[in-house]
This record gives sequence, C-alpha cells and structure tokens, in this order.
Amino acid sequence: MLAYLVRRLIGGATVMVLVSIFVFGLFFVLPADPARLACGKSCTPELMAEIRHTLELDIPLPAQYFRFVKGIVSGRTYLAGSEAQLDCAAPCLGYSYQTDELVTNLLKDRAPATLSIAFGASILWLLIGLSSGIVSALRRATWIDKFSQGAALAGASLQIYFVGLVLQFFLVDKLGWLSSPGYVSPNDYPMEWAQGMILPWLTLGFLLSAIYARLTRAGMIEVMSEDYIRTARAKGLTSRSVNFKHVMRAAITPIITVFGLDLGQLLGGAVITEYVFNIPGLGKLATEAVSNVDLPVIVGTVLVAAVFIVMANIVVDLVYMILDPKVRLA
Amino acid sequence: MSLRNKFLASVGALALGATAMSIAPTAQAATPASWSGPAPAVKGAVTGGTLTILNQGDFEHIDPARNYVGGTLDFYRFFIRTLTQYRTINGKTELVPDVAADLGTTPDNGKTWTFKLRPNLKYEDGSIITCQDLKYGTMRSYNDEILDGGTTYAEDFLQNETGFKGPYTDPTGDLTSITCSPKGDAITYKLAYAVPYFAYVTTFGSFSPVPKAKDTKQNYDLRPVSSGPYKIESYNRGKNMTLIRNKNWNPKSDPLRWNYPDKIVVKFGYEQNALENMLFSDSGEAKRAMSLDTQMVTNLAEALTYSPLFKDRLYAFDSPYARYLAINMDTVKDINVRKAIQCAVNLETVLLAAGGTNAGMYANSLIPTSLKNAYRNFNVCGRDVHTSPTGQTDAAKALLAKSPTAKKDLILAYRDKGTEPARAAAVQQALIAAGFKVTMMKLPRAGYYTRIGQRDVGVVQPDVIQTSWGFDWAAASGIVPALLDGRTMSPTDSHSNYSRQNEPSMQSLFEKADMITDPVKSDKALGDLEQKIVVDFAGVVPMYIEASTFMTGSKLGGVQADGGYGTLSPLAAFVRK
Amino acid sequence: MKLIEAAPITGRSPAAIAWSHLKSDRTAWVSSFFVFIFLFIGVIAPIFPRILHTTPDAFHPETLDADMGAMPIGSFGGISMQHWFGVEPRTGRDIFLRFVFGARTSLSIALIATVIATIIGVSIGLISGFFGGKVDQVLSRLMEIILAFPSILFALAITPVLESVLTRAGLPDGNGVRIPVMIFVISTFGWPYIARIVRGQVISLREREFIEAARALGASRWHLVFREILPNLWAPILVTVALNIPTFITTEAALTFLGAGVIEPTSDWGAMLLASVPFYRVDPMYTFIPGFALFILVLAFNLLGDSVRDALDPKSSR
Amino acid sequence: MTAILQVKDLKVHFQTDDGLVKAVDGVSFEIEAGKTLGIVGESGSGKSVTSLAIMGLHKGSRAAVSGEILIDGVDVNQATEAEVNKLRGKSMAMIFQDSLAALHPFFKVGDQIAEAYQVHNKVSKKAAQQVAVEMLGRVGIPNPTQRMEDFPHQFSGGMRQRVMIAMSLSCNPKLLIADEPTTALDVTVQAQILDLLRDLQREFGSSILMITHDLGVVAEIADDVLLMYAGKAIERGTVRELLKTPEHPYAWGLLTSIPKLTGATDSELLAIPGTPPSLITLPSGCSFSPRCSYKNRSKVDCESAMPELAGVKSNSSHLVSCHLSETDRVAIFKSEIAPKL
Repeated sequence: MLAYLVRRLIGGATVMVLVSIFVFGLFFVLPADPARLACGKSCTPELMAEIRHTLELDIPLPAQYFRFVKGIVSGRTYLAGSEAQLDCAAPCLGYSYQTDELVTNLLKDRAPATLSIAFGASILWLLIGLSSGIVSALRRATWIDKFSQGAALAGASLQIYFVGLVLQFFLVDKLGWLSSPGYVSPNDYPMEWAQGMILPWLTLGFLLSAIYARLTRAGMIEVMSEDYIRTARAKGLTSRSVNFKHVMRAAITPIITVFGLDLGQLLGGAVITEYVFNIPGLGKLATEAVSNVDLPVIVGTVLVAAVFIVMANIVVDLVYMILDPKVRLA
Repeated sequence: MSLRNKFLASVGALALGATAMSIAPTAQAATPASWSGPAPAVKGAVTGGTLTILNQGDFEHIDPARNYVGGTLDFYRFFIRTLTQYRTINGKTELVPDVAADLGTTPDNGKTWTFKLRPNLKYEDGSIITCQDLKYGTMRSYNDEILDGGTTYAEDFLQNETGFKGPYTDPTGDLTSITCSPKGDAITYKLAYAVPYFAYVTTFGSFSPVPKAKDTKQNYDLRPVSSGPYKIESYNRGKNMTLIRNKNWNPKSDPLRWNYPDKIVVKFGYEQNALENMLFSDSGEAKRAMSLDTQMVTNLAEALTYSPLFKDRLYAFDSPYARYLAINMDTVKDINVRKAIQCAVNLETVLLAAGGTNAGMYANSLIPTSLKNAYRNFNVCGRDVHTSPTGQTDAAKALLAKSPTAKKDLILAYRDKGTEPARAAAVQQALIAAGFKVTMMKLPRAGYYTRIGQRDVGVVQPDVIQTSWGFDWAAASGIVPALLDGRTMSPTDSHSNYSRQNEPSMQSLFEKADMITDPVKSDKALGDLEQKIVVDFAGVVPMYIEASTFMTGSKLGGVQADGGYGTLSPLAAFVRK
Repeated sequence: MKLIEAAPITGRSPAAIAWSHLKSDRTAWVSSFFVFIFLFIGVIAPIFPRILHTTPDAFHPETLDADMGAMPIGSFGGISMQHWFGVEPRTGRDIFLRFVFGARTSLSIALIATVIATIIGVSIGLISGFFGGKVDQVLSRLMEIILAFPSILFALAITPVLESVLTRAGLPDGNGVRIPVMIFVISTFGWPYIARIVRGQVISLREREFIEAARALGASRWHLVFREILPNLWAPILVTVALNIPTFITTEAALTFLGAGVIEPTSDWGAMLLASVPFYRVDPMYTFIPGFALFILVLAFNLLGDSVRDALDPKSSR
Repeated sequence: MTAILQVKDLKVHFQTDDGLVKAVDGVSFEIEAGKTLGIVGESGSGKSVTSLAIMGLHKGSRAAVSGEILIDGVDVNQATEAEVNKLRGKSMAMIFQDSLAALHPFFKVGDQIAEAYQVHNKVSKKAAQQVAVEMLGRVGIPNPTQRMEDFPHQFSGGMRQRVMIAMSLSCNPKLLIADEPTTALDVTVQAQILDLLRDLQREFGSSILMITHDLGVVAEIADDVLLMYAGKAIERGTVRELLKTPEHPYAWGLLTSIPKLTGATDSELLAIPGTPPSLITLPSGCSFSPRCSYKNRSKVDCESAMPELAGVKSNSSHLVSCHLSETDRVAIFKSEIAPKL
C-alpha cells in the first residue's frame, strides 16, 4: 500500500516535471518576446539588454528552467545586490509582467473564489446526480425514470455559457429571485458571498449532475444484473437492503472516481463558469493572463491546475484501493 | 483604464521630448482673483455624509510619482496637491496654480520656468509644505526602477548634467536643474529645451511636494502624506480605502478642491457587470456611490431606453479619446490607395459598432472641436463627415482605378478588447466594398501599442491600424506632434506616429511650428498641419471622438465630468440627505 | 465431463443485430434527422445569401437605432421578413445567415478534429495495447500527461503561440491560422480518450483464441494489429467517436467563446454567443438563437451516440 | 412421506426481440423430505431457469412464470416479494454455480454469512458472526475465525463453494437448491464438495434439488432424477432406473457418451448427433426427434406430437416421454445400448 502510494507520487511528480517543462517552453516560442513587450516604445538595445537581464532571459534556456524550478522549491532573488533587489519566497513563480505582483500572491487571491464555486457546486451535483440516478435505476422505465433521464441528457447537452446567461436573465433580471452573481470574501460578507454564489452553483450543479445521474443509473443497473445481487435476494434480504447495501456499495466506486477527477479539474479553475459569471477565480486569472500575454501568470495557473488534476488522480486511486478490496490486497 | 494606455503614455512624453520646441510663450501677466481659494460653492451642496466609490480593481498607484491613471489622477487630488492643476467648474475646465501661486514665468522663452509658491500650505500633520519638498518630490521620481509607473516628463524635460539617478540610488547627488529662491517662496526649473506648455506638465504627480523625512520609498504608495482636504485613515490594498477630513488643509489656499462629505470610502474588487448592475439598480450602498472606472456598457441601451428615470444620475460627456485609423505610409505608399481607404471607411457603421451616437461623435480631425484654436472643420473625401458619415465607395473605387498596379490587399490590425473587433469588422466590410482585400490581424491587449509600432525588419507590419489617442493636456501640442511628426520615429519603432508620417514637406512645417512662440498661434499652426496630413496625404482616417457614459447613485450631487482628465470627477461631490 | 454446448439462439452477425436495433429505435431516427438537418444547412449555407440578397458579414445600419445604443429596431432583436432571426446589435448583420454559416464553421472544425483525433487515438491505442511493454509504458505516460493538462486553459494559452509559429511558417494571418490551430488543439486533447478505450479493448482481445491462432500461423504483428484486431474494434470505436463529436463541437464553441477561436467577421456559434453576452438582457434573442441551436445539435449527437452504443452493446443500460 | 416441494406444470417464458423463448414448458415434480432430486440436462434445457423459478427470482424480470410452486404451503408463484423473502434462505436456500460471481466482492465472507442468518433470526450482529464462524467450521474451512475477515477472491474455488454452502445452510433450510455447485471445480474438489453436501444433508435433514448436466454427480448424490430436454421433462425415475435401465433415446445417448475409466474428455462431444433446438422455433412433435437415431423405428410419426410423460410398464415411478413402443425400447436397449454400458 505504502509502496504503491510512493510509486504513484513519483509518477505524479514526473508528470508534473514534464508538464512544467512543456509549459515553460511557452516562454520561448512566444509571439511577443516578453522583454520586447516590457521594453515598450522607447526601446533601445541597452534598455532591452537590461530588461532581458532583469527578467533573467539572458541566460541559457536550461539554466532558466533550473532557476524556475529552484524558485518553486526554495525561492529565488531577482537583481540580487542591486537597489531594486526582489526576493521571491518559495514557492516562487515569478512576478506578473502586467501588475508586477508575485504570481503566488495572485494565485492566493484568486483561489478562494474558485474554491467557493467548487465547494457549493460539487455538493449540489452529487446530491442531484446520485439521487436522480438512483431513483431512475430503481424505477426503471417509469415516467420518473424517463423524466430524470431526459433532464440528465439535456443537462449533458447544455452549455454553461448558455444556461448561465438564460438563468441569469430569468432568475436575476426578470424575476429578481437571485441576486446577481459575483464573489465577495465569505469572511467579510458571508451573506453576500452565498447570494453571489447561488447562481454559479445552480448552473454548474445542474449541468454536472447530469453526468452523475447517467453514471449512477447505468452503474446500478449493471450491478443489479450481477450474480451476487441474485445471491443477496436468494438470502431473503428485503429489496431495500439489496439495493442500498449490496447494489450501492458496488455501484458507488466508479462514481467516486469520476467525482474526484471532476473536482480536480474544477479546482484548477472553472474557466468558463468564472468567465460567464465574472467571478475572479483562477480560471478568470488565467483567461486574463492569456489575453495579456502575461507569461508568468499563464505558467502559474496552468501548473496549479495541473497539480490539482494530478493530485486528484492519485487521491482517486488511493480511495479506489480503500473501496475495492481486490485492488487493495492485490 | 489609464488616461491612455501606459505604453502610449511614455510615448507621448518621448515624442514630445524628441520634438525640440525652441521658443516659449510670453509669461502670463497678472494673477486672476480666481486663482486664490476657496473654490466657489457648488449649487445645492450639503456638507456631511459618506461618499462611496466602488471600483473594479485597486488603484494601480497613489504615490504621486507613480500614478498615471486617469481616474486616479482625478481622484487623488483629494489628498495630493501638485504645482499646477486643472479646475472644473460648471463644465468649464481651466489650468490653475495649485501649490504654485501663478502659472509660471519664463525669462528665456520656455527653457527656464519660475513659479511663485503659495505661502504656508500645510501637510496633514500640520508641518509646512516647503519648496524643498517640491524639489524632492520631483527628484524621487527619478528612481524609476523602484518607483515604477508615473510620467517621465520630469526626466524628459529637465536638465540633468550631473546624471542624477534619484535620491535612493545616489543619496548624495542633487538635481541641479531645480532651485528654490532663498526665501523659499519660488521654485525654478531649468529645462533641456524650451517647453512652452510646461505649466500643463506640472499638473502631474512628479511635481507634487513630498516631505523627505516621511518618504517610505515603495511603501509611500500605501500612505502618501496628504496635502489636500482629506487624508488616508486606512488603506487595505485590493480591499478598501477610507479618507477622512484633513484639518490642516485650508480651503482659502485652494482654488479647485471641495470637501463636502465627512468621509470617503473606496471599495475595490467589483466585477464590471456586478458593479454596473448595482449602480443601475441604485440599490443599497450604490445609492450614495459612484465608480471611477466603470462606464455603462452592458446597460447602456437599457439606460437610454428609460433615460428619463436616470436623467439626473446618467453622465455622458466627451472623453479625450480620438478613435482613428492610422494608414501605414511605409507600406501603403500610393497616395490614391490611402485616399481610397479614407473614402471607403464608413463612419456610420463604425460608430454603430461602437454603440451609436452615445458612444461618440463623428470626427473629421484628430483634434477635438473643444480645442477652438486648433480644430479645423474640413471635409474628408470631399464630404462633411458630420452630416454624411457613410463610406464613399464609388469615390474610393475611382481612386483605386487611378493606380491599378498599387497593392490592394491590406492587413488591418486591431486589439481584442471591447467594441474594437466589431469596429474593425465594420472597417473591413467598408474596405472590401471598395474593392480591397483585407486580412484581419487580431492582437492581444498587452503590448498592442508596441506591436503596431514595430518597424523592425522581418516583422509583419499592418497597413491599417485601428488605434486611439487621448491628449495629456488640452492643446494641439498634446496631439499633433505625438501622432504625426516623423521625427518621433526610431528605425525600429514608429512610437505613436503609427502612420509612419515622414513627408519632407510636412516635416518642414513641423520645424516651422517649433518656432512659433504663442500657444494660440502654435495651436493654429498645428491645426493646419493636421488638416494637410489628413486631407492631402491621407495619413490617418479620423473616425470619432469618444463619449463616456457614467452612472451614479441617486443620492449623489456635484459629480461632474472633468475636462482635465476626461473622467467623472468626485472632487465636488456631495451626499444628499 | 461436458455435454454438448448450446447453440446460439440465432445466427445473425452483430452488425446485423445492431442495425436492426437502430432501425427499430425511434430516438435514433429523430436525432439523426436533426444532425442531418444541421449538416445540411451547413452544406447549403451559400445559397441563403442569394435568397436573402445579403451576406453574413454585411452591415445593415438601417436596422439599428443609433440613439439607443445601436440596438436592433423592432421586437425580438429585429426579426423581420428580411431578417428571419433578427440582426446583431451594433452591426446589423443578419443573424440567420451568421447562424447558418456559423454551423458550417463550427461543424467542419469539430468534424475534422474528430477524424484526426480518431485516427491518432485508434492507432496509438492499438500500438500501445498490442505491443505492451516499453512502448505501452511510454505511450500511456504520454496520454497521462496530456490528460493532466487543464485542456481548455492550456488550449487558450497555446493558441497565440502556435499562431505565431504558423504565421512565421508563412501561413496567412487571421483565420488561415486560427482554424488549423483550433483543429490541432482540439484533436491533441481529444485523442487520448479514444486511445485509452481502444487500448483497453486491444489488451482484452490480444489473448483471445483467434489471435493466438493467427499468431500460431505466423502472421506478422502488423497483420495481427490491422487485419485481426482492428476489425473487431469497430463497435467500441464507433461508439467513442459518436460520443466524442458533441464534446468536440462544444470545445470548439468554448474556445471561440473564450476568444481563442475564429476571428471576425467569420461566423461561428461560439463567437455569436460571446458577442451576445453584453446584450443578453437587452436583446435575449441574440443569445438564445445560437445557444439553443448548439443545445439541440449536441443533444441530437448525444442521443445518436447513445442509440449507437445501445445497439452495438446490448448489455448497456436501456 | 411428505413432499417438501411440489412443482406443477411450471412454465417460464421469456419475451425477447427474436420471439417467445419457452425456457421451461410445463414441468412437474416434487421432492420429499430428506431426499435429493437431480435435474439433468444440457445447457439451455431449462434446468437452471427452473431452479430460479422455485426461488421466485424471476420476479421483477421479463420472465412470465405460470404453474404452481408449493413450498411450506406457499405458492411461490402467487406470493408477493415480501412473502417469498420469508421463504428464501429459511425454507429454501440456493448454491450457485460460479461462487466468485455469486459472492459480493466488496463484503467479507463472514459478514455475508452473518447477514444471511440475521435476515431470518432476530439476533445481534455479534451472535450472527458467531453462527458464521460455526458454519464456516462446519463446511470444513480451516481456522474459520480468521477467514471470516477475508474477501471472496481470497479463497480457492473449492473453499469459496464451501462458503456458499455455509451461507445457504446458515438458516437450516428445508430445501437446498444446488445449481451446478461443482461444475466450476476440478474433479478432486468436486468429490469433496459432494461428500460435504451429503454429510450436511444427513446432519440438517434438508432436501436437495441438484441441478447438473453431469450424470456422475447425479449418480453420486441423487435419489431421483428428472431428465430435461428443451424445457420439458422427458424422463423421470430413481437414479438406479435412470442409470441402469434408461428408456429415452436421449438418455441412451448421454449414458453411452460417458467414457469408461477415463476422466473428462471432449472427444465424445458428438456422441449425440446435432445440436439442441432453438427454444423459439421448437421442432413440431417430439422436440428431440431431429436428433433421434431411432425415430424411424417408431410406429407413430415422431413429428406429429410431443409424447406424454407416461409410466413405464407397471412401474409408476419411472416415467418417460417417447413415441417408441415399450417393446421397441426394450429391444433397442438390449441389442444396442446395454453392451456399451
């Protein structure tokens, strides 16, 4: 078990290294040379050289990558010794070209919004998805099954940037049931925070629950046809305990797996959700960074997102081991 | 967000720097009574209450040496005084002395400037504002690497034989070109070359007093010492800022500031849409709120549809932005082709794409009509664009027919921001209609102005460039030389002369213009020059002068459009009971 | 000791069974009808300008109210005989035409990407599944990495990069570059999903008797892979592809929506949605039309995909 | 002698896309206390379907079950799911063929057995666990207390089947239905399991319904045998009768196909020509006739009708359904079959 964990962690680490190399590569094939951008109009060769030096673009590529990684591990110092010396504590992802802020600070600032979305939405979509999936699996081919399957299919086919606007149009603008979406710190204004989050939660929750409803239904129906379920019935168990103990126990595992991965994806930044509802999360940060060609921030956000995904994968595998004795004891 | 894009900013300055203007205006004579405080009371104003300002992001900088953002330049006058400053009363904006007592005198036609200073002005702590503080305020702005941002005017214009690098890098050094009179009641600036409009330049933060003892370098940005009617009580970066009254500010010493609210609270971190909707729905704290950086965009159509409801809280006014197309004269050499482009462009569709008549007014010139002396109402492509803005397709085709061999496929560069793609599409359609082939060059926001200015070999240069310019001061000298003078260009960069205009005949006129002493005459000369470049050489296609539409809470009064910065100013604001 | 094995109930080929399933499946008919409709209008798009005497890119200032924020004149976003779906705010471009040509853009990008992703996915899946060992390890790790990328985000980031590379390589600016880039990005992040499934199938097939037999007969590896195994994979591949097309369509829309897509004035559903955002309150129709169309198309593809899957593998839940 | 289980004219039909499948078509039999009935037939003959019908496990499926299944005076076929649940495990328990598939992979075997006991006995989990340990011990699983904690996949096939048995016997059912309990196991283990079953049957005094296609198993354990073909019972009698003096040509085929002294082999697979008929399109008349090598000897046209299941001679216990006259059958058996036995 431990050995396995270690092996997975190493695997994840290697993936991260490769991802980082790849992303880091962006710096150098980029359309706009960052130095030229920073240099601006009054650019003279001297100034250019100076900026290249400041941004540490004047050293060989591998060395740059090494410093970049070292910065993440143990922090780094720009312009050491000079009046303008900048210390960047670990994990250092450099400074934003756009705002001169530490990328790590930007990420810290934006993370709460994304977390808020993920937090509420994930609870919502699990609840809706599982329950409707279970119901339609048990009430197979009844109208309720047909309905929830229809809803699920619709949900799976709808786009957040469409649903989001439609819901906002009706629930916020026309009916005024919800307040317009947005993010404020839950510590400062818990009420406004919740109000601002409801719409994103609903939208994301509804759309993602669709997948879970389908997954749950399919999973349960498949398990129901298993021999060991027949055995359980042969024991004389009530259909209740057959369904909720024996069937669920076997059907839940893959769902948890998918849930973990989705959550991992989401934590890296709900790009479109944040874009549609103007929520200053990691995804928004990334889109802004892209439109500003703000490389350190792009790299930072992509790396963070990747970390979340890789971590999610590892966690999921571990959970799977705990849930499935076959894997655990293999 | 910024008065102009930051890159442009420095350009504007450098451009002017490059334009050596030799002779300066005769000094202003008497000091008008209006220059002494207090500022005339605002009609119906009431004292007290809290003014709330809701912004999308935090101020980039409030350190006077670093701030170069329109809204902030306007706002920070609540606690920052500069040598000279703009005053707006009932829509009329004029330059007035602020810390200074006059608009400066020059014995040598603009190379040396001496300003009398107002006696015993005080900082928030009661200490006196000295001439040395003014000098120090300028000196510290030389430490760009630490105090980044801000204008570079001081460095561009002031002499600096000793190669002074700023007080932080060489503490012993001195900026010899600034001297204080023995009594400390006047300050003198020695310039590298004549700058007739220097009194406009001194409205910027690098000409504001900073007490050396209180200078906290980078951290001064968090807590500048106040010389204005309010002082900073608290400032949490990215979250909020609270201003309270500054007891040591004397209204009688100040011709342009008011202090009606007891308290001013600024909150940051609102999203465009959310903020717009709050102001629009006039709900909660938004009732007593305004924003320095959020125009009505999403709700514009709705606001207009029900305009009666909003009449006393909807503010529409001309911004200092001129939206225009620069035709790259390096790549589009044939005059007929350039004229054809000028004729083809359909200002109607362009303005519609920008949001219709509320987004601005058709322009035949880069100079806004408000600059009476400089503005010329000439025809473009033989028609008055104000009355017939539509494209002159046939005229364009005729012109193209004249030079059949010339290149007819153009690269149109535009920025991926706001209505710019739609406007570019409008231009593209018009050009296609006239028989051009147009490739769209969509460029990211960041570095747009660098990219479109690049002349380096091997760089694909756009033929038609969609851009804009907002003047730093209300004079043709703040527009024409920066945008059209060939001398501003470097081999690798056009700076803001995106047309790459370098016609010998025009350049000789620029040199003549440099000789002109009187600002009025200079305005006229530059106006004529611009007309020639537009009409005879078709270097640019002026499209429209942009209008801004802001909204405030229903309980705010005294809010006004500020001609100095082209933003909605809270300076005279008061809170209705 | 065994007795005689039971014979199959009927001797029809799986394909025949699947087809009979599909034919009897009403959903399949309806959904494929809709899919067809969209493809059809995409194909015949060019005739509409002739009918309506205007182009999707032509501005119609006369349809806008210049003094009202340049919103369409008339109700429902200016729907009229001339403009069946109304006109765009601020440009007056005909929404029906942009919608029709948008279908063309979105679908062709998505479909081309699907083809490429499928080819890559299937071949890599086959190779890594069949050869196993080092090859498999390397390829699986590669997939793992690609799947570890926050795809949308990374797609956004990499678009300008590729764009510049291609432009330097001499492709024309604008959509000449944008569209290849989108296709590349979408298929790059699409193929691993296909590859993984194929790989799994191959591994299970690899040890089957008939493969053993072929191996025993000394068939070459390539023969085994492409002659023996591939033909047995068409069902899962078909299902995967069927279910991938809608994903690709939405990805394309999302990328364009986020600004990494096709450039003005080319019509595209994602671009329409993006452009409509500022006006969704004042002119809801503008948002609704492309959004709803996208919904229907994706729904149709999903339904079709489900039907195909159900038809091909009867075990799947009905 | 009282019958534990009475099955009268049991029909189990499935509606499929290809038509109506008559998996079981009018089968009747009963089992007496402590006795073992073996139902023999090849796959698809309907024997497993019969067993599931008895357990009432077709409820809620697409199967249409008709006829009477009386156990403890309850007609399983008429009873509600709840009522049947009372019988399942307590009055009748079942052992399935593939024990790996039949045991829940995610639950410890101990818990699975304890659960089975707890369903019908109001006892604490602990007590149930205790019973489970005992049962595991009874079925001969070494150090049961530890094994309780193990999961099905950690057992060998034989051991797993013992677990199944332990589970099914935990409530001491009157009837134990064993559906091919030994098929998945290798020969030596088969013997052990059968011995175990016999011992336990003696100990618990329960009746066994042994479903198998393996005459060897029947010989080992059954008292009576029911031979099924294409969903119908075609011969019935005591083990002795069926193995020594079989009457039905199909039975002859089966018996002659059993190799002497040699172990299992597939070489004899074609001992009976042809393949079982499709259950949808049954041949007219005797469903075995297409494969019957003796139908030309029959005076009646075998395609005419399905022969009745009728008593052989005076003996009422031995029944067969064949058109051949008794004399013909005797003759054929003497001359052609007996030598091969």
